[in-house]
Amino acid sequence: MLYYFKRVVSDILSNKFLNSITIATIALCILVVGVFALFFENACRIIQSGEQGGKMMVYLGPEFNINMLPQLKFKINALGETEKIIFISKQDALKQLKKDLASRSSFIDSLKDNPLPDALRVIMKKNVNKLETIKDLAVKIKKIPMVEDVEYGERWLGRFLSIFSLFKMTGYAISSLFFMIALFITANTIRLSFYARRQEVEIMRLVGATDKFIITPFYIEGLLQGIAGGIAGLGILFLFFLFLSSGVEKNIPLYMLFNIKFLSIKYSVIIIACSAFLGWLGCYLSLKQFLKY
Amino acid sequence: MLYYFKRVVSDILSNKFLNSITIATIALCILVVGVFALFFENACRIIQSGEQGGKMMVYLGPEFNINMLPQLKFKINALGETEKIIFISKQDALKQLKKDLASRSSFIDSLKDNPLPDALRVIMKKNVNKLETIKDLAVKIKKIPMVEDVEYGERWLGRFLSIFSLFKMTGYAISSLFFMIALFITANTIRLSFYARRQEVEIMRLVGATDKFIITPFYIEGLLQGIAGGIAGLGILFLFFLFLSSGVEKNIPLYMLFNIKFLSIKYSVIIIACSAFLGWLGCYLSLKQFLKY
Amino acid sequence: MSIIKDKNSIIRMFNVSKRFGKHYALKNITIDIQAGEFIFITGASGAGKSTLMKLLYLAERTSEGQILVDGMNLARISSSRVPYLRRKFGVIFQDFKLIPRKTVYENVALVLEAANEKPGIIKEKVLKILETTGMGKKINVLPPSLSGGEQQRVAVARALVGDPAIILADEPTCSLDSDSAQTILDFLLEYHSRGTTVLIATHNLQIISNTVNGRCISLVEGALTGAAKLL
Amino acid sequence: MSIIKDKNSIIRMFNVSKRFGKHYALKNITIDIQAGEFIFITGASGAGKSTLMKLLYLAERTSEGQILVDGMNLARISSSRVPYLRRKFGVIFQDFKLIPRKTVYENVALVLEAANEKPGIIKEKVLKILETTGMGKKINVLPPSLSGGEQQRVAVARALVGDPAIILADEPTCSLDSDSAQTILDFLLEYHSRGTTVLIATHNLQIISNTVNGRCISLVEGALTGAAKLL
Ligand SMILES: Nc1ncnc2c1ncn2[C@@H]1O[C@H](COP(=O)(O)OP(=O)(O)OP(=O)(O)O)[C@@H](O)[C@H]1O
Ligand SMILES: Nc1ncnc2c1ncn2[C@@H]1O[C@H](COP(=O)(O)OP(=O)(O)OP(=O)(O)O)[C@@H](O)[C@H]1O
Ligand SMILES: [Mg+2]
Ligand SMILES: [Mg+2]
Repeated sequence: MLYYFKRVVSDILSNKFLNSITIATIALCILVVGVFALFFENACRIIQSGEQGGKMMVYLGPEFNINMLPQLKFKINALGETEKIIFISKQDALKQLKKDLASRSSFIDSLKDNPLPDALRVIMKKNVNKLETIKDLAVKIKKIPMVEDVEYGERWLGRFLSIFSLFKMTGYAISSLFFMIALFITANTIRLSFYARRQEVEIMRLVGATDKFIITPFYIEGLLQGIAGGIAGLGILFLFFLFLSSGVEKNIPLYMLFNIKFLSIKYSVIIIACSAFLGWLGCYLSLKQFLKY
Repeated sequence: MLYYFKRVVSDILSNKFLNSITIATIALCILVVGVFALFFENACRIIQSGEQGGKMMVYLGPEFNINMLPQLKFKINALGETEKIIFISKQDALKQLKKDLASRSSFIDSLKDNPLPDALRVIMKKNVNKLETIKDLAVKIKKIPMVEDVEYGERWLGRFLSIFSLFKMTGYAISSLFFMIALFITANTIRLSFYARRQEVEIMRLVGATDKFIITPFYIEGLLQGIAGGIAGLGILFLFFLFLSSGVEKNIPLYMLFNIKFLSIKYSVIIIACSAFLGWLGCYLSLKQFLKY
Repeated sequence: MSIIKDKNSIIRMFNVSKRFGKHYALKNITIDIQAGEFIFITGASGAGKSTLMKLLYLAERTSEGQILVDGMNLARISSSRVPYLRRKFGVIFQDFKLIPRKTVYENVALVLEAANEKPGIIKEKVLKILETTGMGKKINVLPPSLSGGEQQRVAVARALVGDPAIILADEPTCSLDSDSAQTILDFLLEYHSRGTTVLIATHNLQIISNTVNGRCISLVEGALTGAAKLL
Repeated sequence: MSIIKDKNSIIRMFNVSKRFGKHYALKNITIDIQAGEFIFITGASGAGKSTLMKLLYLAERTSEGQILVDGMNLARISSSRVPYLRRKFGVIFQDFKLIPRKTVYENVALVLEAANEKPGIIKEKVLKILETTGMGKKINVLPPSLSGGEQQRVAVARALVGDPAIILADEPTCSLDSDSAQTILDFLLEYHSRGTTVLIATHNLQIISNTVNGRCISLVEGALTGAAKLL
């Protein structure tokens, strides 16, 4: 093994050109996958942060009184993953309505009675973002006595969530497609670099080297190239990210809110591992062609 | 020229392996750019079709009567690019309110007077999607006599449009980045294929061939490879698109609404032209290195 | 003559032909070479000398006929055994076939490394053989920087370093001046005297006439000429 | 001897040295070659014969000294003029330098195409010279499928097809049997009789002794030996 590493080092040194080209290509491929992952992750996060999970309004019947509130809250909490429950008394609701109507609010004063019901605003946890879950919860809440009606913007929410899931699905499809493309491109590049060295391989075979003896250093090289390429690709991605995010923050200070984030360390490690795998698999695919007897 | 084409043909035939690898790489690069362009174009279109340009509600004062409507519409039309103006009488508005409140609507019947104003729903053309333009229009409309108030969801719209423009900006940045990456990868691949042929180039130089004589067929080959790669890339993209869109339409029939579209012919031609340019530029960048004296 | 293994035969070709397209490079060759023989293969340019050697170390496959090398039938050998067959041969290729990006030392050492020789022994053997062929001062040079004759001497060193059972030398001295050529030839004779089978393809008649105990096989357009057939 | 152009000198080297790293491949060479001369360059392996030729067609640049070829000072020639200089030479490279992916015909035709010769004339000349060197039957073969001697004959054909003013032949017959070698040599003599300057690097003393009107330049470790210096 040590011997193979020695050979790999001398190989890399004597084929600097081929190696640097291969590493550069892997780095660029990783960059493509990385840029897309970054873009996609952040887009998802921004869209979701604009939405903050599901929301619903629970309208209460006239039999409700404020003492029942803790019990009611407890019941609702028991039904699903709620983030927050806010009580809006009918008085508050009327005040809000008056404010909303502004100049046209005079008629409110003419009302004998407050026509509005007491209500609860239920905000669900962020991960609750499937239409069905929200619907389920709404149905369950509606069954609680005292609850008169539940409103959760069924149509709008449904549409939003479907678009979002379409977006996500496409994003995943594209990510895997990009990964496949990265693989093909890497394999092609490695194939070309073998092609440039085919004479050398042929000579080794003629002087009695086994396939294993010939192949092993290539695999190790592929792995190392993959790792080097992955690190380089992530490095460029990080520079690109710094550049872009500083630009965004300067020009659109509003969006400091959605602070754009770099890929997490876990993600980065995965990408480098994928990249190493890429180098290895690229070797595997290319070598098959060159070692036909 | 004809002579060069002959040489190009014989070159291509005698270097099938190198050629097919280069074309495959260009095709894959074009595929990356194409997939992203397709994804991005459709995402923009779907987001925008959900939005249909700006919208606003114009509330009219009590002095308005139905006969003034055509004149008012005309005035508003004159102020900006509106798509549609819909009149909502106060009676209609009250009915809608009653419906919305459902079980809690009884108090409405107790009203002596309809407290709601007449209103116009103004829908702007799709291309009007800048916050400033909409704001401008709102201010202008508010100055028309009879108009009491204009509402256009300032905060929400502002936020949406900023996110959207951020999305677009990032999309363009990424597209150009991907194009650059495609260029580098192509150049790398071409460089490797020259490397595999450097001996041949060296021999030609030693027997007295000028640089022009050596280079010209390479450039023509690069162009042809670029075109072939572009066409192949678009072809794969189209297959991918067919596959994906049929899948989407089956599983999420809701989204037939946003029928996903392929790149327009104009766009495709541009991509193939870019691809040809890619092949040419790849040659240019790589040859410089190999023809140093 | 039967195809059954003879105790002393190291190479037996029986009715071997090699066709490239329609052109026969070798026609109906039947030869029996004893272990330890010193053989010259002669013939005009294009007569098939190199092709005959290529068939032996399996760089090319026979079109017709059978070849036995040290008792192994080359037509039946499995591809995983081919490297082991090739290690029996030390080949001086006509076009040298040095790896351009490895130094002279690495090129020669490769043979021993491929055969899993111990590092210490590799170093010793390689340096010794390079010294003998007169390339001891250029061990760290890359082949493209060598003169034609120097490349040929490296090729000789590589062929001999593994102490092969059979040496196939394809024009081993053509790029060398007569002194260097004689050194190489003496060296081959030394191996021969230790029992190595040596085949030399050449058209340098001077070499042949200087070597008394060699047998001569002549090819004319791929066929054996009368003299050799009788053997 | 001065560096000023002599009416009849086609090649003049003045105190030329070539260093690779610290090693001098050529030391202080001063030669004057008249147009139409027939010159042998001899010397042991590694003496600097090939390097001397490489300096002439600018495959390598001199480290010291001046070279004039047909009145042009090679040190001052602009890189765009180099191809035109090289067309004056027909070079038979020691390692042949055939393009492996072009056929024999294409390899030879390349020289004329690079010189913008008319297609009709190219075809005629190429076929004729391949016929003369005995390769007329292999015009559509790729070089790796040729025997060593066949490759060398193609290399000869390519060097001569452009009717160069100077022929540089680096071991032009080393891979050939004596008959083929004599054919090539006669062919070079024919060019010589038409006024072409011919330089042959070789260590085949037989060729030299067979050629009465040749001048011999001997190199020993990069330096001219006494005999040649006197000229
Ligand atoms: N791979 C091949 N494909 C087609 N023809 C071939 C191939 N290898 C050799 N030949 C042909 O077979 C014949 C014999 O070639 P070979 O190399 O054995 O000759 P040789 O005796 O070694 O000649 P030389 O002395 O010139 O090296 C030649 O005519 C050659 O063109
Ligand atoms: N590119 C190079 N880099 C380093 N050294 C070189 C280079 N080219 C030649 N040499 C060295 O210069 C010396 C002369 O080489 P040259 O090729 O001229 O010899 P030669 O006379 O042609 O020998 P041969 O008869 O073996 O071909 C040799 O020692 C060689 O190693
Ligand atoms: Mg041969
Ligand atoms: Mg030489």
